[in-house]
Amino acid sequence: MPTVSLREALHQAMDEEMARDERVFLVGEEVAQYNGAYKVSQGLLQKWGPKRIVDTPIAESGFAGIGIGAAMVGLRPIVEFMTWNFSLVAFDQIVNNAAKMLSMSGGNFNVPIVFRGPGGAAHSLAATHSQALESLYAHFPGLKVVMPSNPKDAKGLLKTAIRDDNPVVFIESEMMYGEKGDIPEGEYTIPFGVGNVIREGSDVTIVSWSKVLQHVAVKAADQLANDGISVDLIDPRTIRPMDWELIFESVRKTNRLVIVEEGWPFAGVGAQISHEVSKNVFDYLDAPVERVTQEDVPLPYAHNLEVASLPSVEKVINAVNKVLYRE
Amino acid sequence: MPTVSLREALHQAMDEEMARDERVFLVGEEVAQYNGAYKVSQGLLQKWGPKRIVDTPIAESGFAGIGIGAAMVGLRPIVEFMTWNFSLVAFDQIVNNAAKMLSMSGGNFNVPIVFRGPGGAAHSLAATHSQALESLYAHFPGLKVVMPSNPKDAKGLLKTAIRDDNPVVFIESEMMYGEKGDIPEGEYTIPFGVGNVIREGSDVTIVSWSKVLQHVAVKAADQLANDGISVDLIDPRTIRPMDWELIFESVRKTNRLVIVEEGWPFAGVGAQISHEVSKNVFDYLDAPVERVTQEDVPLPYAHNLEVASLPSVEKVINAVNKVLYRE
Amino acid sequence: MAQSATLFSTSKKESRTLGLPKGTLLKWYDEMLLVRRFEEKAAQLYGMGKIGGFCHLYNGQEAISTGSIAALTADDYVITAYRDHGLALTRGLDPKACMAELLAKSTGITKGKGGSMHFFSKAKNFLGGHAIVGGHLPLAAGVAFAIKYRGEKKVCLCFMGDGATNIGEFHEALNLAALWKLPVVYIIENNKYSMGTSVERSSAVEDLSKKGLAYDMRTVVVDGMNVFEVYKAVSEAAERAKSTYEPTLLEIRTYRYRGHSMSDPIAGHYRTKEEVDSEKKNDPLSVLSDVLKSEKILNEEYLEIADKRIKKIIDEAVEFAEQSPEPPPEELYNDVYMPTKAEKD
Amino acid sequence: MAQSATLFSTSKKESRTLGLPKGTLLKWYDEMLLVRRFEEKAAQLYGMGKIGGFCHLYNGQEAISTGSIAALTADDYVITAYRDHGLALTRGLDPKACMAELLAKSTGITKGKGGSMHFFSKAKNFLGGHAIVGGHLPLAAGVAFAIKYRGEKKVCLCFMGDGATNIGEFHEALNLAALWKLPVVYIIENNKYSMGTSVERSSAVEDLSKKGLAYDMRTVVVDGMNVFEVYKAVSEAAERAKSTYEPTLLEIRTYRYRGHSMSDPIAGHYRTKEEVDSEKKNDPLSVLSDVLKSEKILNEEYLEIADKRIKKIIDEAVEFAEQSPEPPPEELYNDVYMPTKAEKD
Ligand SMILES: Cc1ncc(C[n+]2csc(CCOP(=O)(O)OP(=O)(O)O)c2C)c(N)n1
Ligand SMILES: Cc1ncc(C[n+]2csc(CCOP(=O)(O)OP(=O)(O)O)c2C)c(N)n1
Ligand SMILES: [Mg+2]
Ligand SMILES: [Mg+2]
Repeated sequence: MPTVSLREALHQAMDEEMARDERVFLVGEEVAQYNGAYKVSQGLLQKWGPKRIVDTPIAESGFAGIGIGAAMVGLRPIVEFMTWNFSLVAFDQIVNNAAKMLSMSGGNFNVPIVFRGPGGAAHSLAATHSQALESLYAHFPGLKVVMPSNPKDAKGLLKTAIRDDNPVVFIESEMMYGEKGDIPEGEYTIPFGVGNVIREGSDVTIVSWSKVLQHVAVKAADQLANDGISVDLIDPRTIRPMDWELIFESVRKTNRLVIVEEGWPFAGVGAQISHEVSKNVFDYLDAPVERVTQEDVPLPYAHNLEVASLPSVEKVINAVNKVLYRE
Repeated sequence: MPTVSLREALHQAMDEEMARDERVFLVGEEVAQYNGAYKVSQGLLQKWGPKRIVDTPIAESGFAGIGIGAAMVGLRPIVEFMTWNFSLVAFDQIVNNAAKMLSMSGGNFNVPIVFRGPGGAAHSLAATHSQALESLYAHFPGLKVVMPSNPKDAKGLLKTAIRDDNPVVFIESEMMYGEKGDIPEGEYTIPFGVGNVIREGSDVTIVSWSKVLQHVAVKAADQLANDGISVDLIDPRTIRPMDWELIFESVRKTNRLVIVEEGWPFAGVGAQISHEVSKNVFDYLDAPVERVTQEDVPLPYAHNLEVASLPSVEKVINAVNKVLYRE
Repeated sequence: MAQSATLFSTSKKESRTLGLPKGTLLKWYDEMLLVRRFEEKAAQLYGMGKIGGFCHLYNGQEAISTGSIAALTADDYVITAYRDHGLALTRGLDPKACMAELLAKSTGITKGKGGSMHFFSKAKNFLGGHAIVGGHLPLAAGVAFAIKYRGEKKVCLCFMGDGATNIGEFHEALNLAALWKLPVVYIIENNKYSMGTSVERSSAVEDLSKKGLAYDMRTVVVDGMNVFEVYKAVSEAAERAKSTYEPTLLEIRTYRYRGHSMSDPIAGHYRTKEEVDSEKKNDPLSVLSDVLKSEKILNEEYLEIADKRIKKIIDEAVEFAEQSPEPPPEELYNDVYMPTKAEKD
Repeated sequence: MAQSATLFSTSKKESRTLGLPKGTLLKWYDEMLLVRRFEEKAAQLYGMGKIGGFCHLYNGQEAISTGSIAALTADDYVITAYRDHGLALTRGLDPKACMAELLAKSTGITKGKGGSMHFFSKAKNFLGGHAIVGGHLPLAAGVAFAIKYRGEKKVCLCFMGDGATNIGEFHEALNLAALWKLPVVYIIENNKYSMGTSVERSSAVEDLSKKGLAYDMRTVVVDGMNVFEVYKAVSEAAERAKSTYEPTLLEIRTYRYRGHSMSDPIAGHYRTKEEVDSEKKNDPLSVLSDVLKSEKILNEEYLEIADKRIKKIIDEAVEFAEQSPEPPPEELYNDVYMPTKAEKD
């Protein structure tokens, strides 16, 4: 099995799909001549040319809308947001034009498009440039939301996203682009709505995704293991559709749930998971569901405050202790 | 006690605050010469003149941003969105510039501004024009979210919003503008974060707000009363800050909770309420929390489908029967 | 700085009817009359409570739909805002399906999903019907992007109101269309008002054609009450888009006879009855019929027959709509996601 | 169509130094040098890992901050994008507090909350430091709206990059400013690139001043390497705003010496080293010092002394920053909401 970085995995997915389907193209700021702000599209301009690797001015509504229009008439655009923070100026295009087109047109026009780029906090980028926005997009029927946590999933899920006939919000992590992992030889895809068990365990279920899964939840699970606590660690991989059965199954086994997410607490994805679990496996829960989220504040620049605001191993262990009623 | 419509109550609040504080002005599409798309600002241009009642072109980002800039240097703008659906093209201004300014500027600049207008579905306006967006805005720290359900609260809360030194998202309901209610004589305000018990009861708690509270939850509570089931019906009035203690107190008494909201289910406000209740009064819950929301689809034009998609008395009664384990 | 159309004056024998065949000219009249009557009927049914939601009528602007669509082939694309009945009918969407849509029936053009503001037809390359002002402008550039991507000889016509020229997406879409040379024609249907706000109260430049200067985009001002002028200008712009992939901005000056939507009175708030009446003196149907009369292409008798013929089409459309069933409850859950291979494996 | 500044050539004795007092001219040089050295130090500290996040340096654009701020009074307002160090320092924000901000200390200009991209000072009417491209353009119109609302004689200067002229908010803000006659001066700092994208690859008009035509807004093209030219143009525009409440658009042509941000190499991807070197021949500090030398206002010796004086300020700023404590943990929860009377009763 080849070992590649998350960046390379995403690059391979786009490159392979562009080879497979000439309707696929990439458009966004600095994706072509600059080889991508974070180098995910490195070399694609050279290989596929300016027709299919397209640099744009700073006009997110404009180029997101261009992608949607092109998708309505049969192309398969990949729209890169330099970061998802900048999708907020194109919000209407995504949640109205992309999400509702199939429904409003009574099935006349579907929008096979992928919006992708890094989400969440990097290092000291401050409030407007550090947002984890998955709960906003997952709120809208018509959109699918994908958040891979490793190179293998990233490649398989991005290929699936590009082939999907619906708009897909694909959220990566700048801080994981360089992180390596094994991927299968050759062609593969990973279906949406199928979660992954990262660690098998019996004492407590932890649900987490993307960066905080790898940087926080996995580390916490390992520390807890040394402490004799076995964690059933679940990566849903796609937020919408969500693999509810996998989560319910785990909670039926462990009777305890901690959700770890990077976003803000109020009406976050974790709130939905907490509700669904309480509702569907109520009788199995031996303790209230605990959530570890970003503090309910705009993220400051100062590193020490940033660290204090984001989910941490310590916060996760405290939450686990809570649901286990340990001191 | 005078009886006025919701429209008149909102009008009085703006008119009184404009008389009280000359820094207050109203800006938006058709608010002046046209007297408001829904006539909430009827007569204000005549009374206050074009300096303080300002018509704008169709440029939501532009005039929302103008409000924010004016607020930074000491004015107190009321920005009317013809409907909240159109705020989506100004989303970045609201969730970044308004919500984060105080924090990003290290306390240098606060943004005393009110964004207001009708939210949710009216009659057959179809997918892009029928959205209940409170969960999106409530997700962002730095914003306050207010959703009155009657003329008295609307007037008192809007006056509080205008006096608040922070950005306030004030969501009204087009379908309630004509609905009448008693309001106190003369000057009064209603603080944020203080909910209201609409019906006292002991069997089940229902939390709901704005239009669906009056059009659905109240009716359901009355029908259930005839059926011998007493509902403790709570109107939080403000979504952020939320009067958690009032809700917890009620659930400690009834041990059962149904949340009725107009928005979509995934990561909605109800998910947050469900989570907080499960977490904070877990041992008091005798049944899983039930939510009644809009169906998880873009709202269609056809009236019969629209009705089928939105919360209904029947859906609420079914949910109550569920938490009471009745057939 | 706005140049005027020249294609015909130069390349074709110039005549008041542009040397077009009689059949075409009569068809134009019928089309415009169909739109006029369809809207009148819609207003009536709305008044009877049979149509819900917002309903924005096209009366007064019929020369634009007919003159523009006449310049296209079936392969070209059309996209517009919520005031879409006229363009949809003229593009060939079935009046029955359109009327059924207004009545929210399952036989409607979008099965009752979109309503008046969201007419769509894949078969006719009619890409909507869009209700967020300016939101469809980038989509049009995207359609043109796809045309160029495939190397096709097609054009996308994108219609918008005067008010839409003040929103950010106008700027982003036109800059991108000009920068990338995309085969799109942006058509401003300048009917003098965005809802109750006149152009001079909403745009820093009252001459909207000046907005083309910020993109070095060829811009033409057109008399929207004269179907021949519209046809000439759109034909040239479409031809140019197909042969050079260059976009054009057309400011077509017209007038809205009805209120902004059904809830808005025809006059009072922001314009006088006198203004409306004087504008109506320049009615696009009369302008056309007068030319055709003086050219002996039609006569009073023809007009009466046409009226009957169109009335029959409308009556049949209403009957079809009235008798169609409303969408079945399960329809609510269709068309939210398109089932895809990707999900099935 | 871009007119050139005339206020001074007409109303004042024209001289290469505009008849400005020696003290002012020397202060200008010191200001520009302070910015240059501050940025060089910031680059160094960034390289040492003492500064985090994004850091966009102002090297090469110093004539714009000095020439513009010199045209203002303390009551006027300044707002800009994330490339804000130069304007902040020139506006009088304490170098110590600015350096401490970069080092994320509690003594920073925003207590470590905003960092490099978000300098703010209420005392100096410095309204940021904004990191979403174009997002602050409407804010500037709002500040100008407030000035006019109160009938004050003030102006708001709003700085943006060339890339920001392609986003929708540019269109909305300039249309509103021109339509409502707001006392704002929109200043494009055209440094030829938005990140790695040249103006000709991002704007349909390479002459950015053409964008003013869409708003009938007075527009002037200015040499951004010559502080006198900048001062003249901004003074005229500010004067005009204060006396007539009319907005102006200035396209000030300049050049960015460093990469877009610290992670972007100075040359390679999108511009050659040769290009950068030849642009540097026209360095704004040299342009100023050469004039002052030939006018015998300063000499080599002065330059050496000034260098030392500025170096000392920078060193003290760094020392202050290094020795300041990081923000206390509880600071995380401050400044999220402003406690208000409304909530307390
Ligand atoms: C972004 C947005 N803001 C506001 C509205 C409400 N609205 C619908 S139509 C309209 C006026 C549009 O006028 P114009 O563009 O001239 O088109 P016309 O109605 O004259 O055809 C407004 C303000 C909207 N639909 N979208
Ligand atoms: C809406 C938005 N899109 C993208 C970005 C990422 N970004 C930051 S700066 C920049 C380039 C801006 O160039 P320009 O406006 O010319 O200013 P300069 O950096 O040259 O001073 C980009 C694309 C952003 N901050 N905001
Ligand atoms: Mg109009
Ligand atoms: Mg630049």
